[in-house]
Amino acid sequence: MVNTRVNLCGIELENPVIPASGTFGYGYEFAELYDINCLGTFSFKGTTGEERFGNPTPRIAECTAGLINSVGLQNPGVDAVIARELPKLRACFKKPVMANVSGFSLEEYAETCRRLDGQEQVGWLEVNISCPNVHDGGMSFGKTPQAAAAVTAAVKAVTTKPVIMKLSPNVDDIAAVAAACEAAGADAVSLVNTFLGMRIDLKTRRPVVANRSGGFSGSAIFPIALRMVYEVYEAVKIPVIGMGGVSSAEDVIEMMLAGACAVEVGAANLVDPFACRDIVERLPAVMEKYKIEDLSAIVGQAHQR
Amino acid sequence: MVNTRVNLCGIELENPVIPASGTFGYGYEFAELYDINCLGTFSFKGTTGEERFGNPTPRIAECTAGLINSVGLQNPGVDAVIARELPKLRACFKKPVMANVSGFSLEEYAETCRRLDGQEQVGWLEVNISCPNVHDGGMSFGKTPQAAAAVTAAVKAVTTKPVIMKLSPNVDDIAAVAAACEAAGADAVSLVNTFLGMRIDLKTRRPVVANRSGGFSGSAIFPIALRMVYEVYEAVKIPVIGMGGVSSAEDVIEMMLAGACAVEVGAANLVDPFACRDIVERLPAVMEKYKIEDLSAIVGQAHQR
Amino acid sequence: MAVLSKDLFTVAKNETVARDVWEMVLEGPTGAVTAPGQFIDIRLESRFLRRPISVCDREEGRLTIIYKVVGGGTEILSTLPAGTRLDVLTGLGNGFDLTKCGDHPILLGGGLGTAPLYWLCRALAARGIRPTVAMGFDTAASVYYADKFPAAGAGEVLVATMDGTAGVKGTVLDAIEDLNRYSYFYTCGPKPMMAAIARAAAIDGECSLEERMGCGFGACMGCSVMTKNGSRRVCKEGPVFGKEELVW
Amino acid sequence: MAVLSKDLFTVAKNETVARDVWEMVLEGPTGAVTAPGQFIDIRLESRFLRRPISVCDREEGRLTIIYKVVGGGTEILSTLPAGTRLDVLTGLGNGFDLTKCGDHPILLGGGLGTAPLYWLCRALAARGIRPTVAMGFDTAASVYYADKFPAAGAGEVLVATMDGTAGVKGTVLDAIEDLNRYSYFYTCGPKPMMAAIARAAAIDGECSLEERMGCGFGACMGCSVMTKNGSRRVCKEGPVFGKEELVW
Ligand SMILES: Cc1cc2nc3c(=O)[nH]c(=O)nc-3n(C[C@H](O)[C@H](O)[C@H](O)COP(=O)(O)OP(=O)(O)OC[C@H]3O[C@@H](n4cnc5c(N)ncnc54)[C@H](O)[C@@H]3O)c2cc1C
Ligand SMILES: Cc1cc2nc3c(=O)[nH]c(=O)nc-3n(C[C@H](O)[C@H](O)[C@H](O)COP(=O)(O)OP(=O)(O)OC[C@H]3O[C@@H](n4cnc5c(N)ncnc54)[C@H](O)[C@@H]3O)c2cc1C
Ligand SMILES: Cc1cc2nc3c(=O)[nH]c(=O)nc-3n(C[C@H](O)[C@H](O)[C@H](O)COP(=O)(O)O)c2cc1C
Ligand SMILES: Cc1cc2nc3c(=O)[nH]c(=O)nc-3n(C[C@H](O)[C@H](O)[C@H](O)COP(=O)(O)O)c2cc1C
Ligand code: FES
Ligand code: FES
Repeated sequence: MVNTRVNLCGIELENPVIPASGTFGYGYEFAELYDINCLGTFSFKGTTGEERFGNPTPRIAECTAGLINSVGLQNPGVDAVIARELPKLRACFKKPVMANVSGFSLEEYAETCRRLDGQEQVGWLEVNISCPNVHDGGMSFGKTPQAAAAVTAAVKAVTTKPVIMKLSPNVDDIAAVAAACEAAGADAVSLVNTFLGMRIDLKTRRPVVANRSGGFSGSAIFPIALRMVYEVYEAVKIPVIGMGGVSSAEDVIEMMLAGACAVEVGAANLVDPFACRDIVERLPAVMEKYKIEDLSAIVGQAHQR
Repeated sequence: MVNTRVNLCGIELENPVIPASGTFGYGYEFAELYDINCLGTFSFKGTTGEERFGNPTPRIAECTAGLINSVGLQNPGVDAVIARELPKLRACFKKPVMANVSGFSLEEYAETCRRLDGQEQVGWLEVNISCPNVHDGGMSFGKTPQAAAAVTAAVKAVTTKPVIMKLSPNVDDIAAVAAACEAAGADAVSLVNTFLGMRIDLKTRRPVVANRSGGFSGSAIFPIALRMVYEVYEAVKIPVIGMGGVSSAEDVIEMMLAGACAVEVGAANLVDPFACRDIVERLPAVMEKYKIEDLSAIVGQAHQR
Repeated sequence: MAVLSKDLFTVAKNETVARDVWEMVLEGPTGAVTAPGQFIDIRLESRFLRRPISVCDREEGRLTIIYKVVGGGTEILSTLPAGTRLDVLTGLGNGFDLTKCGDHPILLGGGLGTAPLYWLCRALAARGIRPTVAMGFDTAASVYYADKFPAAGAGEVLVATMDGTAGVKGTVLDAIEDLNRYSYFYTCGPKPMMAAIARAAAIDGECSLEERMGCGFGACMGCSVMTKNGSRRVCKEGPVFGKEELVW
Repeated sequence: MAVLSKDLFTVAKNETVARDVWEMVLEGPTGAVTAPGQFIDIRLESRFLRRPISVCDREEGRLTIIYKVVGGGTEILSTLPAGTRLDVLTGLGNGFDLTKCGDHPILLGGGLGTAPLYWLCRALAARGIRPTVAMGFDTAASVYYADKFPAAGAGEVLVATMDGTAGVKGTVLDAIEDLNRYSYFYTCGPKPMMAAIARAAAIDGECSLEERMGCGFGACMGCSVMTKNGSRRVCKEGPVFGKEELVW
């Protein structure tokens, strides 16, 4: 029997597979399809202080091996999430959940995190400083090590639960941003969020998404995300959660060899609602094929000479 | 009859299709397969002052919708290029060619450009400040606006032919780098070079390419490259050459709508040696389908409101 | 509420029925397909996202869809021979509300929007209602299914074409005398058409919307529309919305 | 010099011949395939890069290849039924030099490296030469074609397996008495095997190399090896190199 268990900031996960924020709602809709307790955990939709409708439609553009989204952090706001979404989630998911948080000011980040920190089911706070869809701020927090550190410190000051800083790939040096988060007290980092991308409609000769550009993700970005995970793993001592284009058990293992101690899956859920369940189910067989007995033992193995 | 002609820094191209540097050798090998005079022009293999063997093998890793290469600027050096390669090229290609140049110091860039500038068949100098494969320097020139401007100025000081600065996508703000090149006298910019990427072999648990990471390109990167072309077009007045994942006549048009006045094609040549010829042949039909009479009239049209 | 199902379907038929318009019959499990107006989401090997297409007709074990070739995905779809296996999500979206139809409803379709009205017509007929069906197209070559609606239970079939080459010249609204003579309307078609209908209508009715979709089953918020009651997902709370909810 | 050709081939046969090893016959234009030791490059719809495979045998209009399922691409290849059309580049690389063989050459194959030696054996036989063929495998279940070489003109066929389940126990070198008894060697197989042969050989010979390829036809410099005469592309100047050129 292979061992798929991993430890994420002191909480044990049955397996490292985590549906990524924005592609799994608040979980309960997937619970109609299968028992989502088979997952390691999941990261719920990015939550802000106030309700947001998000960007105008069209918000989606297809790409080779991926898609662009410009949803723009649509969510009901933290109060409604606590009042309406978490109770529904609790009914179908018995494990600690990852609370994904976004904001437009340090105060908003801190306040939203503080409120979610009080929720028993929240196991970790995943702080998104990288959403490229919000023109008035969200992105800029992930652009420089200084800004990333400021958000980290603001959130750490008001929370007791492990804080995972979610990094943007749209930077020169993601390892420097990760190191700044670690120095400011982050318990882990997760990467990558989406790449800024664009498609243009040849018929209308205008950008496909109303917001012109959006966040690009899906299998296409896997090699870039993997390289970033590899770099960040060398730059920090805290756990690294890898994501970006993961769509199979093999991809999960590749991310872990690069240094990820757990792996999130985004766009693949949109194409196949059963994607994460199927990855969890296939993981043991793929581990056997590659002679892996204990998943957590392979984290970062590709760095050995 | 549609008009596929475009003008690149005062030289007219029969069409905007340009095989990208590193994927078309010095042209003559493709000339065995078809008459390469059907191309707008092509950019020859990145040339340095001295001969280079490049990186150890394996140098290639496959990815979803793309590949990673870590060739590392293998080339015979500028003297041998002038003595051996250009005469062979001249025998099969009657148009001005784009000379792609790399270097490890300002002096090397300047000297290599100066020598190639003296070659009659060279129409443009494309100065690669973005090759991610060379650990001791090449890349860093493309990382900051200051360094990019320094290379531009050094090259412009010794050349009479149009200078095209080739930009790296592995930066925060590619538009700022482009603007710095323009301010330093660049006649055009071309973008993007490859993204730093990685693959790990599950059997050996080590990176697939010997150099660990390499340059990722192919259809997968198209949406990111397109967005960068769109941004750079807004930031500069000089011509922009677009590339990154282009593999069809439709992709060429999409790049031009984003702001490219000519379009390079890289990885697609490796998968199909006839890719560029086929794009050139299909271009008029696709223009008709989308009611485009004059290609150069659509450059940047996606920016109109 | 609909619960989606993911299954392999087999193409049983794939034939052109009008210019650039194809009719495909898919065989597979149809248990999740419960109401006219629902849609399915088809995966194609060479495309990342699925393609949403309305159910045009349903029998036990068989679904009919009508689609227009507009881009790469539908182009590929049109080349698939009988026997091809396709990965399809079914049971997506909420369909039309048949209970509100009154005694003489009208179904108004524009272009491909006529497709889901076919099963709706049959379903109403099964309840003893014979709706009027008005369908609008660009030109005669685009018309499909006009001859099939009478057998599906339509009391009357009206056709309009923009260029007058078939039926009345003009829009679907030009084909009918007075929208408000009917008890209720059901419409699916281009947004401007549906907006004109909603504005002209004193009667109640419902509209089926279209939006670019990421997932098609409620997970991504890609397809949100702002309604009078707040934000709604076209794929999950829609694609059919009551006239009174929509902001045009 | 070889000039490549890009053509559609049809799978005529695709059958397993040993554990994880498949024989495929492809029908199509073979004009560009001029010498044993050349390879072809197969495009698969779901993979970006082509897959290079040596020509195992050639007749007018037919190519035979032998491949092992080692990853996703060869896995897909093994599922293709007869009748499948494949986009294939042929005429790649320079083959073995038959003129140097002398009167009693030896062909040494390791695992899949035995495949290109089959056509080489036939071609030598056509010139009246009956080579000795020595082939090494892991285990008996991996052995293929041992019984086919005599009819292809081999004077003698020697088999070695690492576990001794077929033929001599050990490597291909253990299967032969004295390499230097032969006039010339031709080898294809894993690098350590070829290195051992090159070191053991006082006689001349040639080796067929393998390298990860970007293009397969000389455009990308992905497959360079450093030889005693400078850098060479495995796909263009190779895959066959003279023993004296190589650095092990
Ligand atoms: C609920 C719903 C029901 C539909 N029912 C039908 C139907 O019954 N018959 C029919 O012909 N068409 C229908 N459509 C439209 C159909 O989905 C598109 O025509 C189709 O996806 C185009 O794919 P393509 O690859 O050919 O075009 P491309 O333009 O190449 O597609 C690129 C991307 O844009 C999306 N897209 C393009 N056009 C549309 C559109 N109009 N609506 C939504 N997404 C689009 C595609 O799904 C894909 O993700 C429906 C759409 C929705 C949302
Ligand atoms: C000149 C030449 C001739 C060959 N002849 C044969 C033959 O006759 N029979 C046979 O079974 N195999 C042969 N190979 C090896 C064969 O190309 C690989 O086994 C095959 O490409 C693996 O593909 P995959 O998708 O199954 O594996 P994956 O590991 O999924 O492939 C990933 C990538 O690595 C490349 N790759 C993987 N292994 C190799 C390898 N050993 N050599 C080169 N590239 C590799 C693939 O082409 C692909 O680009 C030859 C290789 C070369 C270079
Ligand atoms: C439709 C969509 C919505 C997303 N919303 C969020 C979000 O609210 N918060 C967040 O941190 N990331 C969000 N992301 C980013 C993903 O969580 C993930 O970081 C990214 O998509 C890369 O992974 P992938 O390639 O597996 O999709 C979203 C992604 C998609 C596709
Ligand atoms: C094998 C290979 C070698 C390359 N060598 C060079 C080079 O020498 N100089 C250069 O400027 N770019 C080089 N490039 C980058 C390409 O010219 C191009 O910028 C990049 O691949 C993006 O385009 P694509 O997606 O069409 O491949 C190389 C790319 C590949 C794939
Ligand atoms: S398309 Fe994803 S929520 Fe509707
Ligand atoms: S594989 Fe491209 S040069 Fe050999």
